[in-house]
Amino acid sequence: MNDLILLAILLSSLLPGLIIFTLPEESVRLRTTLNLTGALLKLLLVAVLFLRVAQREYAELRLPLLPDMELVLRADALSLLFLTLSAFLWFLTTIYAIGYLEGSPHRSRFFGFFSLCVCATTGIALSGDMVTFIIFYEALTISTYPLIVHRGTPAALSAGRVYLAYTLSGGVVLFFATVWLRSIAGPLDFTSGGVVSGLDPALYGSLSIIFALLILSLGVKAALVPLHIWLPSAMVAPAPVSALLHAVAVVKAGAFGIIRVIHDIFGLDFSIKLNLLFPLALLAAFTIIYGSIRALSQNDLKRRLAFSTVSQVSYILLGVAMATPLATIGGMVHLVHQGVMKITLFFCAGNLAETLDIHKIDEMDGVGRRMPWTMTAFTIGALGMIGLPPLAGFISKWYLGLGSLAAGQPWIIVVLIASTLLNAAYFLPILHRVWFVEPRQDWPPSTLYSGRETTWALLAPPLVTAILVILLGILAHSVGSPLYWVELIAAREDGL
Amino acid sequence: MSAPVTMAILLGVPLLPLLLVGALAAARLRRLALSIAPFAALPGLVLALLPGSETAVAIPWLLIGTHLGVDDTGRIFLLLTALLWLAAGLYAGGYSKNSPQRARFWIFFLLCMSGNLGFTLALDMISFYLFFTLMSFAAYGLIIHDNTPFALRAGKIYLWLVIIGEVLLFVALLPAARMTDSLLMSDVTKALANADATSLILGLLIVALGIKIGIVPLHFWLPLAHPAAPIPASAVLSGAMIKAGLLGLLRLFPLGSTNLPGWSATLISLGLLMAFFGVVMGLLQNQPKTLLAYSSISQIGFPLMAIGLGLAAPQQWPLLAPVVGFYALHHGLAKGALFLGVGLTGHLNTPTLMRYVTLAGLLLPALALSGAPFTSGARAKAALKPFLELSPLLDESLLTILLGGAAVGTTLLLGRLLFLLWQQAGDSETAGTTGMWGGWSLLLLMVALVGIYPGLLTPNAPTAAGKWFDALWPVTGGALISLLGWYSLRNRGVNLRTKDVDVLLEALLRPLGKIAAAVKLPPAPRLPRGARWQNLPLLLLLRDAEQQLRQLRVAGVMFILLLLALLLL
Amino acid sequence: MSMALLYAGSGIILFSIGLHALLVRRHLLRKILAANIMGSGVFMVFIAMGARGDAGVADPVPQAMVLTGIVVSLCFTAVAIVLAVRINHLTGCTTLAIDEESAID
Amino acid sequence: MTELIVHQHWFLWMTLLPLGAAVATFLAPRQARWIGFTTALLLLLCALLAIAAAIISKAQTITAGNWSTPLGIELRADGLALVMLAITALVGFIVSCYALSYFPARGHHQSRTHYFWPLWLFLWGGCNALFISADLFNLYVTLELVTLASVALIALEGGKAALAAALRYLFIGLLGSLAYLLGVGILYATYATVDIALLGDMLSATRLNHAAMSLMVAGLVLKSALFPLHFWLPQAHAKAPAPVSAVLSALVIKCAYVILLRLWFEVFPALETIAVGHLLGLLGSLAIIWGSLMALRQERLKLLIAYSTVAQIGYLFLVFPLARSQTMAAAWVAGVLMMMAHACGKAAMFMVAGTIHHTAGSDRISRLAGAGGPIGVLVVVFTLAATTIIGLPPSGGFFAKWLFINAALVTGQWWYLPIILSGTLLAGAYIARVLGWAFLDVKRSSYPVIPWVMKWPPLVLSVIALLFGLIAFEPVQIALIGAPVSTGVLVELRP
Repeated sequence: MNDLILLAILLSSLLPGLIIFTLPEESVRLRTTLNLTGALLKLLLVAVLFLRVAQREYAELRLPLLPDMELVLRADALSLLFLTLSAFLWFLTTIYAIGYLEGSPHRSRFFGFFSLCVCATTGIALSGDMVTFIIFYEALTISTYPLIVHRGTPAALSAGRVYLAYTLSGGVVLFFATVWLRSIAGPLDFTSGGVVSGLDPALYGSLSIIFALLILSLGVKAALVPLHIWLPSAMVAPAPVSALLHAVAVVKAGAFGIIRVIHDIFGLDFSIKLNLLFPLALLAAFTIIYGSIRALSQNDLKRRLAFSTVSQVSYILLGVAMATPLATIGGMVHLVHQGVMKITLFFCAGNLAETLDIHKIDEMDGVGRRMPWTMTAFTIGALGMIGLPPLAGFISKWYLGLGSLAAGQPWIIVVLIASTLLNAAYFLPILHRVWFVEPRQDWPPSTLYSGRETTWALLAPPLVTAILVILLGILAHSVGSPLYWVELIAAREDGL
Repeated sequence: MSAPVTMAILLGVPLLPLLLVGALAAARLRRLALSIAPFAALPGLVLALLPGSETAVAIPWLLIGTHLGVDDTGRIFLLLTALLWLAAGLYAGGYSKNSPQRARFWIFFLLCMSGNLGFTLALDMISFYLFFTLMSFAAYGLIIHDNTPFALRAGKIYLWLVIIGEVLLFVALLPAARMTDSLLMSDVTKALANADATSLILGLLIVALGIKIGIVPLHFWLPLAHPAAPIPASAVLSGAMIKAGLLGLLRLFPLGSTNLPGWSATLISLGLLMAFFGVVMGLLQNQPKTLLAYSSISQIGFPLMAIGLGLAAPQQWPLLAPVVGFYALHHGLAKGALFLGVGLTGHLNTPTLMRYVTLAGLLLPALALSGAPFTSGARAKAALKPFLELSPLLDESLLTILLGGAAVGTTLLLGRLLFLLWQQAGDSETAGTTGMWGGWSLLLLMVALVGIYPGLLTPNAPTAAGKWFDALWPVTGGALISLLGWYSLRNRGVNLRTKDVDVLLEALLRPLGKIAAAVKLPPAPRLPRGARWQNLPLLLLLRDAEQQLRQLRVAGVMFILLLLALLLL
Repeated sequence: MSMALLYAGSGIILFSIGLHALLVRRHLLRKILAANIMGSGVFMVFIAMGARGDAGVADPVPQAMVLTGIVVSLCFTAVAIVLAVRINHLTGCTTLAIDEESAID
Repeated sequence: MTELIVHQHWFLWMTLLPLGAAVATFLAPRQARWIGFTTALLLLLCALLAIAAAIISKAQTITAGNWSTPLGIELRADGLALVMLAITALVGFIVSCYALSYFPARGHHQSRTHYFWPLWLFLWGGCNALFISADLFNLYVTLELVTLASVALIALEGGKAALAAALRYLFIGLLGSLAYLLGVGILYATYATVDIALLGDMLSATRLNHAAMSLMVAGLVLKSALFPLHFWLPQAHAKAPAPVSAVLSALVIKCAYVILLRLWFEVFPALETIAVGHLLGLLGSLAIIWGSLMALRQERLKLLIAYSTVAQIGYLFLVFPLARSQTMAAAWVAGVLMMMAHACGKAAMFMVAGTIHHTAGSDRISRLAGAGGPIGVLVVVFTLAATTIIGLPPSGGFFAKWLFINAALVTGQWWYLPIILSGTLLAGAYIARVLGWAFLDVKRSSYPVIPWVMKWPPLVLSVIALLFGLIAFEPVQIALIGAPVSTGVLVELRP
């Protein structure tokens, strides 16, 4: 009965979204209240669920869809990892978005779809079988589109078109692969150890094909090269969108799906037996390097960040593909860490754009003096991305490194090194500009009464996430930290 | 001491500077923070001087499980580091009074300090790596603080070397951590003693830490960075941070547990190379601070050699370790004093008492470095001598001579330094503030003390004074030559020009950069614009076909065809 | 029985004739007539069905059906004529040509 | 209470009520609007009760005018009939609400209002009668009723194009139904009955039966506008007034298709129809691709939607090749799901198009540019409805496609997979075109305010269309009552 909490979590962002659609543009206060209550409520519910699952007490909810097909909502450790991340970051991003879009048109539309996106993301986190996963996965695709084209400029529209073209094609392939798998293997509930291992060896061939199809289709959202094209072009979206959706929701949905497929559908051992994982590792490695190299040559800040996302998300896949407990820990924990770090960076980029109308990197000279706090947050995020201790990124990298040694694949360390160097090469110059280069023109002084660099709504979220980046690293081993949580998962799944 | 207290103290040492950084960031607290900042290193000093030999504490919730503590090796480095940062802090308090980017300077200064102090306390690899990183990156801010093109170039080169060092250290630590499931460095050294990956790990470590230490040919950032940085910064850079690299070696090398003749030979030869290379290059410099940087390279060669000896004779290491520590202490203090002194040479051409005080103040550390009798330098050398016979590389007598030669070189070098300072005194900045004097005199005092009572600060320091004329001849020899040189060159300004590895490297890298710039990545493929879809030829074709289909009789034909098909099937 | 077949056969023929005319003739009135001829063809087939079973007693069901069918086709004819007249009023021409040539978009 | 529910023949009322109301509205045109609306409301109620009755007891049959079969008229409400009645009631109710303000009480289009209600109720009654009639001749008559009503409704607009479209539709209808009737005749010649159940039992695979089947199938294919015989549909649906196009696309097409479904699964299972199935499958595949491509290049919203209907009909015809022994249920259910989902979605889309035409004066897609403010909700409706057309979860279209693909995999007819998938992508493309315009940010002259009945009822329908997959369980269960298929719905492929 109390498993209705799963439904409640979904509704906590669905209902506000639907109501907001009907609100007139002017009713700012009501809309803001709705947003924040929804976000807070969700945070609360997730916290409750978190505690329950921490005591090995899973919640599950099944609704019949068709004869012998069900909608399964389930909360296990892995889903909680993603759920907590998105719920928390949604809260921050909502605050940020309220500040960011102040006085811009179509806000009801924006926040409506924004809430729908989050609902879809939570749904993805909570989905307990492949059908449910696809339902929410596609829902996310659709509800993201309006946010990408929100500005309504031709550029935005063509970006939206590219986005739809890629994600819909991916979705179709995913759909097909799933039906195929379903018709081979029966119900596709996410069960650790997988559901296909018992099948007749005659099917292994088609199973491998299905695996490839699943990975590729999910790889569209996870921005695996060469399926990543949509991500950089989607950067025309307003900053909060880029922040939440392209640092957390969408790309993570892909990565999360891949984790689910490998761990809970095919099962780690089975995937190893069919040696399906090595190609994925190679692809992920290539993506890591390629994304970083492309990022080097971008002058548009958000595009550079986007390419950095391309490369960083593949850390998760790399970790999962190495299939050793340590590496898996590294990958899964990066799911959280990368999200927090990248959202910080996007928040800061948004602040620059919103406050000083800075979009290009070569306009950033000496901006550290005008917006010290924002830029401090940015610096922390960037250093975290490079993977310096004690920041979050280091923890992931450390475990990935250990995992690669455990897996007996030292070449992955070379990839890590290369990406670290490249990360440094595209982040440090920005930091140098920001802090040490004399500003070209003096910035318009703060228009705020308090003389603060920008409004609290814009300033607080990046600061919070930046602090979180530090804490995630420093307190990595304390109870309830993502690392701790992920170690639980790994211990449970792989009999660590 | 009870554990919580110990933890508080151990954490407090690196934490205090960080807190001050925070305070600096907040406009309200800035004034207060600035007034405290110079003394930020005091807790470290206190901790170093506290009685009670071994204090260590495990902090599981921090990072992936942290161990901080003070052991015999750590203590002496902590002492040195704290002293230098305190002196430099005092000095900087006066030095940076009217510089534009004052807050920024202090932020990086404090960050670097925190890193450096913490580094000496770290007992597990993660925190070790953490403080190493903090120190290295913060130093960048100090190096390019003046924003001159020279500083920027130095900073760039430094930063790249730092990143490479970081990465290599990371790669070295990974397998180490994998071999021993503990993160404690003491365990790692044990494991390293007999592991198949040992030589790989040691190689990586030598490169990674060698960059800090300035092992030739990785040294080339030192002569760029030290002059570029503001004086107090360069004092700690070459006084304390170089020693951090040394400490790294001491912590991670399997010293005293196994016999690695190969690595021993490598280190000894590297040490010797550095000793002479530093001297030769130094002699060719016109900038006092550059010269001092090279002298650091040459000086650090000796402790490196000592470590090499230790690798050859594990059983002797317990005796040798204090020597290395003492060497580091001695050189750190002396070099720090010299650097700070450089900032006060304005007084050399003021015809007052100050002139002679300054001169004396410069002479004392100079003599100490060149190992004149009754100075810390002489004690250090004397302490090292008995171990020379352990060397697997060259035999003792040869080594002794070589060391003597190096000592002569050092004396020469310092002679030239004084000459340069005297020469350039005119155009160097004028009177220092009390803060600057305070910092400097603190260091001078320490240099003197360590020379006279070596055991005062460090209980188990080598006390062997050695025969005084052993120490005397190189100094006098060097002094004489340099006097001659000075006399012969006194009335024409010598202008020497040198190139170092950096120039070579840049020459090598330039074409690479060109290639990288030349490589054009393919643009992302674009999809056809929706507006144009309805004009795709295929669709136009379909449009006409559709028109045909809409003729009633065509449709009728279709219907009949369908009917026939159905009938025939 | 052969009689029935004859009816049925001629019914089919009528159907085909009607079909041909419906498709080929342009004039609306002809089309309508053609439709009616088709209908009659079908009805003839039904009538032929009626001649089943034992001697002389016709099966009533087909006749009922034909009656219904005739009513239906009557309605259709009426509506069709109304539409045709309206079209003629509006366009002055008696074919569907205008519509066929008009572009789809 | 339950007694009452069970023993009332609600579905009978559902045919009589609208016919009666049609007459009433015709006689009292002034009261047409509220009479029509009340009837719609009552019909919705009846549908719910009928379903309730069916859930309690199984399928029920009655004979009207107490003649016994074969002479009497037998009415039977099996699962398929019930769900079709229900979906018709739902769509019909929404359309009626919409029509209330689309055809205003007064104004110079008053006559249209007066004619709309009788015709529409007539049509509705015809549909309901068709769904529940259990013999082939009855099906013919009801089909003709429906066709006649739709012809008149198409002509309602009064323009020459509309009249031409109507007349053309009439001819097509006649051709189709006569072919069908001929087939019925042939069957009757052999078996002296037209009762579906009886025929299904007696029928054997003879040339003659095959000929009859061919005639009937051909006629129905023509009426349900399968490619290449879809030529009449776009004009007819685009020229008609919005509520009418909604009804035509959502329901009228389905009437012919339902008959086809009954023939295929209940009358002709004995025949060797694999080849015919393949032919229909081929035409269906062509329809999917052709319709989608044509939709892709339309400039007018209504035409775009009409062509998308052509494509969707293609999916419906995939049922016939895919329904093999073990995938019988899968294909059948897929077809039924597709019908219901498409009914909801398409009706909503046409109403949106109508509203835009109504308020913006033209239904050019470019008119959507910068559709914020008053018509923002229209865009939302359109999007939601589009999900089922594209086949995105959780719409009914999604699960229908799921079942199709499943059946195709199990029966090894893999060549339908690329068709279905590319159809999905093309649908996504033409929907995206519309949305692209809608999100384009331009300063536009503001729309006149849209009456709420033109906004919210379509929204309800589109939401149902979107969520149909989630609520599909019950409808499918009901549809399976007395269904001619007995296998499991989701089939598994075993080597």
